Amino acid sequence: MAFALEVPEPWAGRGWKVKIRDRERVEPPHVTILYKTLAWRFGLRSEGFLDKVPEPGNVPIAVLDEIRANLPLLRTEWDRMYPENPV
Amino acid sequence: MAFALEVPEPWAGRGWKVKIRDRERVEPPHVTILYKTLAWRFGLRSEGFLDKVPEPGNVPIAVLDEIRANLPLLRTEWDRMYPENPV
Amino acid sequence: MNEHLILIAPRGHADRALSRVRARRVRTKADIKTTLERFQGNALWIAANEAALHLLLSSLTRQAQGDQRLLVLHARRREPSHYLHAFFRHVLFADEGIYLLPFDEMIEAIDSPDRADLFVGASFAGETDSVILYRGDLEPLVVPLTWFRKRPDGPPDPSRLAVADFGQTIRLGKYEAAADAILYDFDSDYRRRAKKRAIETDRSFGGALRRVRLQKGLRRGDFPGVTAKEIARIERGEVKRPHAHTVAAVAERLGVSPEEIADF
Amino acid sequence: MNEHLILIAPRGHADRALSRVRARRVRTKADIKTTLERFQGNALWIAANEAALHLLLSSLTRQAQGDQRLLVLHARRREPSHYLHAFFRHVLFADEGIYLLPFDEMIEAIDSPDRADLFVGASFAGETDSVILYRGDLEPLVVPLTWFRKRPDGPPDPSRLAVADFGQTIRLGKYEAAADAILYDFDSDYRRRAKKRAIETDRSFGGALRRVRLQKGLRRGDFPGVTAKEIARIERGEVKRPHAHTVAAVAERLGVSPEEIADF
Repeated sequence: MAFALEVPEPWAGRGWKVKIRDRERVEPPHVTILYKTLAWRFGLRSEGFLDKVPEPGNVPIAVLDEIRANLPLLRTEWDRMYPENPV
Repeated sequence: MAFALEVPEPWAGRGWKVKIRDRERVEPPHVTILYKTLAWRFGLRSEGFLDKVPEPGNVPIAVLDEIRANLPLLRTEWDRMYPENPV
Repeated sequence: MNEHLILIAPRGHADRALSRVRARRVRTKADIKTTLERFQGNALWIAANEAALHLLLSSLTRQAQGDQRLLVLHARRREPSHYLHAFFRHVLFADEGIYLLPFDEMIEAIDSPDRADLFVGASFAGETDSVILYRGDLEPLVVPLTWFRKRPDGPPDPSRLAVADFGQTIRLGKYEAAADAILYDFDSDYRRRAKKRAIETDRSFGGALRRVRLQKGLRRGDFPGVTAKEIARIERGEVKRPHAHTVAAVAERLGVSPEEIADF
Repeated sequence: MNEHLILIAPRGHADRALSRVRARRVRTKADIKTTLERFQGNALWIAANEAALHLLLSSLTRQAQGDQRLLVLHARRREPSHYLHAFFRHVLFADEGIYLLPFDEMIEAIDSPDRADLFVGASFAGETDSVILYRGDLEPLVVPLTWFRKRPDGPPDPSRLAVADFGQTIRLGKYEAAADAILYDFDSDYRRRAKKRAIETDRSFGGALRRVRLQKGLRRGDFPGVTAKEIARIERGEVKRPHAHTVAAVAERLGVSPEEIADF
């Protein structure tokens, strides 16, 4: 079952999501920030964005803060779902 | 209704047909000799083949003789079907 | 034509009628998978019987690179067609209001190097009063019913649509139309090839105008703004370079572009 | 993506949700006919409601030159699909076992310049245990069900197939797969683009091998004829130029060609 981090309001209500889905590109370990048709991969090792596009600056700070505050939980979830490629 | 000339045996039995169909290329007036996937246009004015391909020499002489023997009938049929472009 | 012919011929289901078809044969799931994976070109696949269709359906897991087409001669089961359309650019089936050539004629037509100039299937689309014709490479061609002109003996009858004469004739009841005439009118590439085959053609603008006018069933007096006399003079070559506005008016009435007239 | 968007928007049937879509609008039969006749490029046509579909069906009499595609968001009536396939290269309909994005998400996805990298529809093909996914340009992509790997929580459930997150997620029950991961595995062009977007990637052969191995869910010990130790040394870059026969053996097990490994 895909894992979804609870995103603070007002961002959740506006459609921002943070997920680890059951089938992601595996390497490197990451969470995906989703907003409408856009997605940002955020590395669980590097604690930074993995891609230049879409523009990382467009992700709300509050969403990023929530991810950073929950890194241990997210790493545990990743390792549970992807034991062959743990953080 | 399409017009079909009776083709002599053994050619009719082998699948040779001579037709004026209800919708043909109009100009010049002609009959069409059909054999399997091939067709030859034979001109009702020129009394000769209209196309170089397929090879005119492959049409049985007996079929051609039958057409030549029935030119008045074929011309009448053409004029009936294509009054806008008579022979 | 440039597409390869691939005949799905599962072992133990030989069909003598098919033995003469010049095609690559695939006999097993592995054959089909390999062909789909490795084959880069365009291909026309033929499933001639239920076993062949079944083998194909159970082997389709990977999309091929090129343009793949599928002809199914066995009356279809109820596979959802969108599944086949995910793999094949064109799919032609033996039923669903689609009339195919009789089996023996179909085999001859498909085996012909000129199969794209033969019609192997037809279907009447009542919504817009048009007939969909399928060429031997499965490319569809849409012809308005009005193109089949009434004759003194009676009108074309789309409820009795059929393909005959090895793909060279379209039947609508007792009414028959030549594939040659249809292609000449609707496919400019065919028209070019057909003109090359002709032994002797009046290549002048006037000659072309006469041909297209007759093709469209119009009289010299049918061109608003241009007199019958003027049309006759152009057709006889007495006016070698008609005014651009005359050509435009004539083309408008013929339903072709001004440049296209000389093509006929 | 390079295809134009054409929205069929009959007068008197405005839909506020569609007003923001950046598309050319055709409103009448004459509009549609002109567009089909004059338009040479590739286009994605959208019929969002019954009136739009009806207008389109009654206007289709001439085939366009380019590659035309049709998305119908209104649940279909029983038009025979072969009629639409005579005009459109790909046709995607709202029912028949096909699951589309919810209407609002669909509008956003189609309006995106990256629509070809989003999935707007999905269908399960039980015959071969595969899932057909439709990209935003309606191009189908076939994914074997086995690609969706079992997780500790339970297997993917194809009977509960859906598209979610504006085309970025495929759902099979509670199981979710990223569109990104699917495209990365099945579309080498997407893979190239995705690698370009990456901020920092180990571009070595070893780095690529590690990515594709993990992508395929294999351990270092899973390569017959090559020891886990050797795989580790290649991945760490200690063996810069592995033997051709080692690369061949590894590629065989990964299910890719030897040249493809470096692509990942």
